[in-house]
Amino acid sequence: MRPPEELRSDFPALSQAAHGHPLAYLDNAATTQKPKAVLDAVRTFYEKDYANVHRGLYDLSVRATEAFESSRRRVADFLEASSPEEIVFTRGTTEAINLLAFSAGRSLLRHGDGVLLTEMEHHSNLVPWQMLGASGIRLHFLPVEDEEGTIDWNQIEELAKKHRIRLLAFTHVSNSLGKVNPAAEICARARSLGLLTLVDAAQSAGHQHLSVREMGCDFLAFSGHKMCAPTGIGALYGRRELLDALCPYQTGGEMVTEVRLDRSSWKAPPHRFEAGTPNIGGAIGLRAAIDYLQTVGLDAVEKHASALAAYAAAGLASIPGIRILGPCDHRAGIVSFVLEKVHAHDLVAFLDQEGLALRAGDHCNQPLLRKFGLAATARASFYLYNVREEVDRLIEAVEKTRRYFAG
Amino acid sequence: MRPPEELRSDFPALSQAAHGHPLAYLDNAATTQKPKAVLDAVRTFYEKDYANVHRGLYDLSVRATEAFESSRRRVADFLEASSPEEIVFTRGTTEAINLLAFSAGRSLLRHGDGVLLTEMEHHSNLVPWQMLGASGIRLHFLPVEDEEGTIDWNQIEELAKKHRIRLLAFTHVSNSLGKVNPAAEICARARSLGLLTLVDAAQSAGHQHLSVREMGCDFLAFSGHKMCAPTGIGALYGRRELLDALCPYQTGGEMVTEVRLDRSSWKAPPHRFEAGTPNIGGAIGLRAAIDYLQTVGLDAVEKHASALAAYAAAGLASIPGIRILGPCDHRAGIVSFVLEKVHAHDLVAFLDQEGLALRAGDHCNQPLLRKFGLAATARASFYLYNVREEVDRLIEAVEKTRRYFAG
Amino acid sequence: MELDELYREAILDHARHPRNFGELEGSDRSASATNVGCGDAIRLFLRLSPAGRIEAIRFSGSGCAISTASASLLTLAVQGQSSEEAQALSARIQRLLTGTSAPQDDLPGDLAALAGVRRFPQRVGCAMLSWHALEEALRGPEKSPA
Amino acid sequence: MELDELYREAILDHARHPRNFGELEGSDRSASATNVGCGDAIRLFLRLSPAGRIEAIRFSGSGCAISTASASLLTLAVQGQSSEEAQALSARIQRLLTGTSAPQDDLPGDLAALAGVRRFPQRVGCAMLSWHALEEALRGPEKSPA
Ligand SMILES: Cc1ncc(COP(=O)(O)O)c(C=O)c1O
Ligand SMILES: Cc1ncc(COP(=O)(O)O)c(C=O)c1O
Repeated sequence: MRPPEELRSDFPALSQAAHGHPLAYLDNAATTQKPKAVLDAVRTFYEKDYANVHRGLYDLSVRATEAFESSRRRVADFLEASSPEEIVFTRGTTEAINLLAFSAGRSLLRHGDGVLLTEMEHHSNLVPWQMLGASGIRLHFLPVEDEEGTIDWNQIEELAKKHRIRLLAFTHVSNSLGKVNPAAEICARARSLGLLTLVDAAQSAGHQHLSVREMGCDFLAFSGHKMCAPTGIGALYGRRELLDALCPYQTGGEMVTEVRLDRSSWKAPPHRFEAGTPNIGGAIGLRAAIDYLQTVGLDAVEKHASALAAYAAAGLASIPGIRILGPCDHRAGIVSFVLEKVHAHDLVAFLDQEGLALRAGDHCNQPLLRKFGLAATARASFYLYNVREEVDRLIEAVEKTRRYFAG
Repeated sequence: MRPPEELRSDFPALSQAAHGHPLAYLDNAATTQKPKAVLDAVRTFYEKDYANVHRGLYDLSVRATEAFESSRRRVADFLEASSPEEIVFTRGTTEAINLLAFSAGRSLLRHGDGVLLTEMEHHSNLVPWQMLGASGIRLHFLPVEDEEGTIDWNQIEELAKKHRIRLLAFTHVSNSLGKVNPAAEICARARSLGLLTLVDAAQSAGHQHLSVREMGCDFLAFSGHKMCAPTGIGALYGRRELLDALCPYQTGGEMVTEVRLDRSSWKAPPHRFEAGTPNIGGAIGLRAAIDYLQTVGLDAVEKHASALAAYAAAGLASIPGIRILGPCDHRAGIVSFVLEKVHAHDLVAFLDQEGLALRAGDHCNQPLLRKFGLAATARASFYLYNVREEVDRLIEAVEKTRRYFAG
Repeated sequence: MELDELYREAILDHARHPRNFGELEGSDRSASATNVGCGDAIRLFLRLSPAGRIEAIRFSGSGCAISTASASLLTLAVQGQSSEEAQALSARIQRLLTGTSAPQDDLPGDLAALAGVRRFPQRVGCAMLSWHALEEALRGPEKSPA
Repeated sequence: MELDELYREAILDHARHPRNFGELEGSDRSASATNVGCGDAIRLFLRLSPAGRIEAIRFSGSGCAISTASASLLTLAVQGQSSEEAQALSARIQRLLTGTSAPQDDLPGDLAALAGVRRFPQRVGCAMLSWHALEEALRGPEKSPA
């Protein structure tokens, strides 16, 4: 990997100051900054090749359609899907999971079936499944055993049998703990029990090498904005036969074949799931983001962020009264922590004054934090452009904050 | 209005050549090109103020949130809504209508209720309502009486009573006929009968002055990409009390207050309807587009496009074997036509060779075209940057195509 | 004009004067294909000989010059062919149009004129429409006559 | 540091040593407010005199320094006030924090320290949390004691 100090210069937003300090952007689990290459690609597209897609016969529209569909092919390659038809563009992970929950609730799941989740799911991989309660589909949970994020995946078998589980939906990387769940192993186990699997890859896509083939999952969701792409674009991957079996989600223009006043028929996937004008510019940006990340090298990105997180966790651990969540051994580029007697909000307000951008809150993980007796944590999350010096600043500033509030 | 010849230079895409001719982009009903001001605003946002919204306490995130929410206020002003809380960001018109149909189907409509549409609706304002059939909600249609797009709005009363109609959803401007429906009059009539109203403003937003206050509608949907904004952003306007009464559509992060494993509670509108990370960059682009259009002047935009369409219709009418759809008197900037013995696809393929970008197809209006015995038309649609010379080229090229196929 | 490559003389001729146009009385197979992009639909009617050869073939429906000419050319080309021969020809056309075979692949008779479509990817669907209907008709179980 | 404006001495003092913290035995009104952004929740307990004055007031819950200090300050400020007086004070604080009144509005006692929050819009919700609970408690029908 090119050194992060050098990669930084690809990201215009990182060269700004914050409260008189160089900005240290440490909120990458919420969203990442955008490299110039992505901003350029979107701009050039709008300046040269923009038209609506799929419906035009003129040159510009053919070019726009080709650019859009080539983005789909790029996403399919990126995830090692079997074909571009397995890629449905969505606004992001949340919409992808809503789509799947809605359509699976009507097409794949029946009254009395169970869906198995973990206690560490992001609200976006929990609430959409709760909505199926009205159809008599019940949720069950693999408990999180400790603050390291340990889950006993052996329990799948027993739970699956006991509760007629049809689908297991789990996060690949926990956005508050930095825990990496062994997706391939989990999917293999689920498959052997006849369960369908959805992997929430919001925190892993663009942060490590991903392959739906190696993982063996049936569905996977991710957001472009967490991997250098613009907001408003993401995707749902679904195995071809399964997408074929799913009813549409949103309906309207572009996803229909024949429309009569009283009934309509649907295109094949993926277009069946893409009603209306899609986020064409977003898809172009996502393609450019994948290009950028693959040039940097995803294995290196993973190693770098993970090393920074380990370094941060070790450094923070020496501060009196700190409590660090997440695994001790292998953690993704995420460190959540709380400081005794200092509320997470006050903490990040102080860090902000030092030019350190961290998030405080429940990280859309209320059930998990509640289990730990917490309402909020501070979270530092790293990406390819973060450097050790930023971590040093963080550790120092947390210590300074502690002293300030200790009075 | 600044002269269109000058406005053109604000749009980088318009200065390109197509097949050796200057590009004449005449597919504005499908989507419009983007002015430099919009591309700049989005880029600057990502370069300077980008972070995830609503959840951050650090400076950058406060700025991003403020930019995003100020876009919402801008949209509220633009539509003359009573408050920003009445604006829900969506991907576009299609998603806005899906949201409304889904939530209204659960919150406002009951088994046996009727929804009244017209026969000229875009598939996006038809198919989402068809999906409510499963909940016992029935669709009824105001017939389109002729190829001018005449509808006898007096029938609302009788149909409303006969079929227990609760909601009337109609397009403000027909995307294939260029017919402008008298929205204020229609909404007043509907209101007096106790019906809710949804205006599909996909073809009117950003093309003429719009005011939900003057219109008196309950809901209104539009797409940013058809009014100079990037793809992937649009909005649903809803009257405050009605949005309050609607159940959520997509669920997940950001739209919840308290989440437990077995149940969740919702934020107030508009956030209740915006699950997950929204298209932040898109919202910034939409704000810039509104700024741009208001500087140009919406009344002038309307007049200009409408004048070009009238000029085109008059010119095309002199070509032997042509059949022009839409109103004779007042038409929006849209002219659909068919040429005897020349299929619309062949026609636009020829026009493309002359650098004229027109769409051919059913324009997501199958039921309407079927009623006219047509499967496809060619459609020229105009916007602020089109000029009379382009119309002259169009007329000449259509005549040339006619001669080519006449052999 | 570039378009002369697409609308070659033979294409224009068949589009203006489609051969074997109309329904086929006493057909024993029929199938239709629709172009989702534009709503064009072509319906093919076949009668097979006891030996399984295409004894008679006609088409109906409406489409652009390319789809009409392609259907007209199809009816001439497959007349008398076995099901296998017709399917092989269809596959050959598909390869030609999608650029996976050389453009020189010399197709019988006026069918060669379809090669012009390969430079217009957005029209390949039009050219293939009737061939999809043919494959459907040959594959499908015997359908009741229209 | 800019933040000294937000965390004025009085705020830090009340955050570290909140006054009237804990539940109130024999309260006749209570209400809670939650900050959606962070999950912080403050619960207020009131006892009203026969004349309707706030005779006793305590708060519980967990929050950041700003919301804790604001709640602590609140309990001192409204003690002995009538419902109307307390509501008027709450409105005054709201105006001060959202910038619709001049920052010089001299609030009684340490309450003035809250003025520092107006420069931090993202923290106004924290400062107002307990005041929203107060309004709710004063408005609400008599609640059973906690
Ligand atoms: C694990 C996880 N799942 C889902 C989401 C939701 O993603 P988005 O907000 O892009 O839809 C996030 C990020 O917020 C996440 O971290
Ligand atoms: C009248 C009308 N309604 C709805 C739509 C759908 O808009 P979108 O594709 O942006 O969702 C369109 C445009 O395609 C339209 O013209």
